[in-house]
Amino acid sequence: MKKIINLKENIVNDMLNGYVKANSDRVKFFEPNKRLIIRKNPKNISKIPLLIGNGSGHEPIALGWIGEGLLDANVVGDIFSAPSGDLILEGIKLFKSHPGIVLLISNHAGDVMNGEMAIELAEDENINVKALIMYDDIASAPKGKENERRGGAGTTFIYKILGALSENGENLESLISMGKIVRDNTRTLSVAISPGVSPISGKKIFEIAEDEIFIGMGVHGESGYGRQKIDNSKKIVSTMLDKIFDDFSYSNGDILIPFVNGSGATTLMELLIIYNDLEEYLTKYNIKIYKPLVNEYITTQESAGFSISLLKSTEEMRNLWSQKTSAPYFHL
Amino acid sequence: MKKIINLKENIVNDMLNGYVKANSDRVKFFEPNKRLIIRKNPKNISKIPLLIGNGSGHEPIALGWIGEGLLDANVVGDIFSAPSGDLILEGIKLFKSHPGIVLLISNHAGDVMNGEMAIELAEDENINVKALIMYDDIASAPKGKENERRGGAGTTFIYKILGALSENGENLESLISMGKIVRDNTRTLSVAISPGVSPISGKKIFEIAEDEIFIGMGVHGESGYGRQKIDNSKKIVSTMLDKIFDDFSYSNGDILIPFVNGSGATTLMELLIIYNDLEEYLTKYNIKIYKPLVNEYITTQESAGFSISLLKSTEEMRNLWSQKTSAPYFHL
Amino acid sequence: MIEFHKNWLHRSYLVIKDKYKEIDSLDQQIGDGDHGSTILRGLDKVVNNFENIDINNEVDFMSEVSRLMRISMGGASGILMTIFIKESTNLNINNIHKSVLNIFSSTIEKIKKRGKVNIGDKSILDIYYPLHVKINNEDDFLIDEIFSSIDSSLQNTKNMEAKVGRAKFLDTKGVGVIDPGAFSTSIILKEFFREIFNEKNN
Amino acid sequence: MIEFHKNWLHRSYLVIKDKYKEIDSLDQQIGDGDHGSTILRGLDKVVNNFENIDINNEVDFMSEVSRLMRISMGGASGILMTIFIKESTNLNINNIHKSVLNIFSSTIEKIKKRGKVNIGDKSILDIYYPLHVKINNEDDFLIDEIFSSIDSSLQNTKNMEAKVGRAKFLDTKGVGVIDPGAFSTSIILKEFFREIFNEKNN
Ligand SMILES: Nc1ncnc2c1ncn2[C@@H]1O[C@H](COP(=O)(O)OP(=O)(O)O)[C@@H](O)[C@H]1O
Ligand SMILES: Nc1ncnc2c1ncn2[C@@H]1O[C@H](COP(=O)(O)OP(=O)(O)O)[C@@H](O)[C@H]1O
Ligand SMILES: [Mg+2]
Ligand SMILES: [Mg+2]
Ligand SMILES: [Mg+2]
Ligand SMILES: [Mg+2]
Repeated sequence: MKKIINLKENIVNDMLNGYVKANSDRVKFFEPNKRLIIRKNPKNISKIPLLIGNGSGHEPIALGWIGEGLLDANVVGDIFSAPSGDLILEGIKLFKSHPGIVLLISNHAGDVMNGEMAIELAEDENINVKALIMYDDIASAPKGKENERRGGAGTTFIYKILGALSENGENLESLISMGKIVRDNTRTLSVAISPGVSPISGKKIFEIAEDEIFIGMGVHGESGYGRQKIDNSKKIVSTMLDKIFDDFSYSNGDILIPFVNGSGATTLMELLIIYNDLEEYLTKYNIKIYKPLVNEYITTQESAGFSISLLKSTEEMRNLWSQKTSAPYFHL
Repeated sequence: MKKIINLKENIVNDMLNGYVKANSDRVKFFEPNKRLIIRKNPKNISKIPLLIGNGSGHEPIALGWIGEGLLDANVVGDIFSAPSGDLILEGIKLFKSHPGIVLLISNHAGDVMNGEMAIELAEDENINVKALIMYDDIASAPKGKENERRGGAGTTFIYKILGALSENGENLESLISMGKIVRDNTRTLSVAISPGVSPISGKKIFEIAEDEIFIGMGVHGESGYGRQKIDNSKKIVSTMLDKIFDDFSYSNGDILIPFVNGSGATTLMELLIIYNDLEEYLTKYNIKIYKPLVNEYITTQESAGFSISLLKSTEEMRNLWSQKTSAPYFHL
Repeated sequence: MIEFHKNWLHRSYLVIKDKYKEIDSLDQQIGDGDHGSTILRGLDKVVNNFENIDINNEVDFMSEVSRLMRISMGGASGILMTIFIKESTNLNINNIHKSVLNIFSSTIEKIKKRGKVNIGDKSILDIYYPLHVKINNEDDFLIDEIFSSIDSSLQNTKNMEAKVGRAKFLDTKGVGVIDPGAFSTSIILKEFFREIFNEKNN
Repeated sequence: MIEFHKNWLHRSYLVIKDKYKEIDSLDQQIGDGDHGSTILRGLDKVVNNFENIDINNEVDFMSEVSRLMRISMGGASGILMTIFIKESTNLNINNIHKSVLNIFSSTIEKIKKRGKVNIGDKSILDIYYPLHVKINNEDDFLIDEIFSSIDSSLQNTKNMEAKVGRAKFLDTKGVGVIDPGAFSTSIILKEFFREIFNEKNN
């Protein structure tokens, strides 16, 4: 396996140490728990903190998003596996003097089980924490069963918008309700091109032929719409957008925030070409665009592939989207 | 070739269109020249603009660095090839009413030839432009022949520091002289792990065995110190730093700015592990660290590999380094 | 009874240590290739730290043991596989049959709820459930019968289509491969019963 | 004389179009695999745009032609290979021998200076220079001799070690492979002389 690491058992710890050292002006460990990373300058006690637990191996999400105007804490699990509810509980307890807490949960089985466990334990301790389950990946469940869909790159809109809103002093109920509105207006579809290597098994994360791509594959190789021959960017983008447009009805004059996320090895050159085709498609439908995001944010090691996420936005969402954040790895 | 593009001949144009669309709040084409990208809000006429011409295929550099406090213009060449001096001249002429102009040139044959040609033509038109040749890669020429070295990732320090300094209103001579000081205090060494694919030839950019890495390889596959068996991060980092420490003498209490650059497919997880080992090494020598940069900035398509750059900094450099910029793809 | 649990987990640890690569390779075929390492990491964390767990009460001791295992394992398997570990403190050596039935029924109930999983979904439940049925149907139990029930349940997972876990996302739904979680569960349960028989015979 | 240049470049374009893949494949062995496409792109840009270049003065016309070629080619080869194109306007059909010598000597001088390159460095210079020497040594020139001189110079680049261009960074220094820039230059020069002989014979 061609990865530059030290002991396999220490991958996550070594990475977190590097992250906290490299960004020591903005983040720190909640000592002695080296799997719980928090803001260096904590949020005002009157405001609602936002936290999430997630498996690692998908950097920069979510540790890179800790900062003013974004996340308050990240509980980091091992490679591709959710941190245990016990650890998430530690994160929650850290904020128990705040008037409320939002626990974000991306809709993947392990994350949900552990998140729910943490919430139950916190409720036993009378902590006012609410979970928001995030989902957006249209390939993972059909229209009508939105709440069975996986959390994909479009969850980014929730993180960022709630992060800004909570920084602005909004209360727990408003945050959860805004989170649900953002979720309901987000759609994501992804494409896998070639597999990265699991740092644990040393094997390819999925298999895909030299002349094929896989539309709708999840970040851990979960299946979606299926394989097809590779094609040019314009065709792939329009196939994907056709599917998204089948799933959600957009109208003339809607203002969308597009997010083109690279999954690891796909070059920025390609992501920009894809973005060019995406904007052309949207423009054809008279759809307006607000501050798109084009880069690698939710990766699966060195997998090649990308996803397109669209948020149908309100003015409030747009303002929150572009509100400043100090997170080390989130940049509009 | 598994890249998501449209016509091969249009790769660069499509990418630039995507880039300018995605960042239309901050950058634009200098119409009708679609290879010359400039700031949307141009620099004050009293200040010294900074520009560079470079081959594409290495994104986000340099187009991603156009913005307040960084570059004023980027002349974009085809994949891996410098733009012609004629185009660079167009970029220079754009700023002829300013009291002076800095043309940054990374020390690679094509860039130097075309940059020098542009400078000669501009001088013929009595434009006050000065070139600053940038080099830092210790593997490409021995100590004593520093000016024969290639421009590597450490040139980033020059871009950023001069970008901030010129925004602060400094004159041409001071910019050039600061640029030289930064250059003289920068050292870079890189490692290639596995090759990306040229979008032109569809072939691997270089060859390297499954159990080997290549220390000192240049961004286009240029040879350096040579191949060796792959090892763990700690050992590779210390081998690299030993070589850098042989080349430059650092002292107790020096404050360095480290930059760990990923060349495309190397994960942020790995870059952070590498950074952790790097900081440990420096700390052993009682060296202090200021705001490191850890991410992918100078890539060669989906090549795996990374470089370590160190700038021995003064207080002024540190302030300039952390001064804010609006560039879409530069983020401390 | 703390000794009972220590012995049981220690034996389980030794067997898993011997077989974790085999389990990883099952998970490589239908998951992300880490289940053997994950369960080994969980057991290692507790077994080699027993002396540092300064708790004398059996229930609290095992609650801490399962917490530590859960934390070091993480994921779905961490939370689901430690349910039995914690429930096991309900073992009453004077009323083995009844207490084991209780342990199994509450374990199964909790796994179903937390894991949103059913019988036949190709998971650890497909070891617990048939064994529970078997024990329920008999007045006493013989170790050989328990073991052969576990073995056949494990083999049965091979042809199930996964409806939970990563295998559910495969085109094949994991058919043809033994469920890795079921494999490690089978080991832990065998060692559990072995320890019960040891206790009885002492 | 604009017609002379148009004919010459058009013929060169046709030959390169026929051979650019062969040239790319040389560059794939010792460079980044694009030289054939690059020179084709440059020639295509001008040859298929002659009608749009609204300049009647020969020198200005060719200066624009070389500017367009340089822009569309970019890199080291764009700047170096258009030097001859521009110098070629010094051709005097009434004094071919002397004017060709002048064109070659100033081309060579400019390439050396801009390219920081010497004879034997495995580059386009290794076509221009031997040909210049040959022409200089003779009073008149025969097309067959010119062509065979070019061909043998091209073959000679095969065993040179590259000291410029990407091949210089290879472990092999490109030894064993014909220099791609020299190959395309050989084509352009042959067509240049072919056109001269055509002119003379008209
Ligand atoms: N929802 C579930 N219910 C019951 N068992 C499950 C569930 N999800 C996963 N498992 C069990 O977990 C095993 C995989 O464990 P492991 O590889 O450690 O976790 P991960 O899938 O996170 O890598 C599966 O073989 C299965 O037995
Ligand atoms: N410094 C130089 N002097 C003379 N010729 C050069 C020099 N550098 C490159 N060349 C020529 O350019 C050719 C390669 O051209 P091309 O592939 O178009 O450029 P690039 O190397 O930028 O891809 C080489 O084969 C060589 O003949
Ligand atoms: Mg796992
Ligand atoms: Mg090239
Ligand atoms: Mg697994
Ligand atoms: Mg080339």
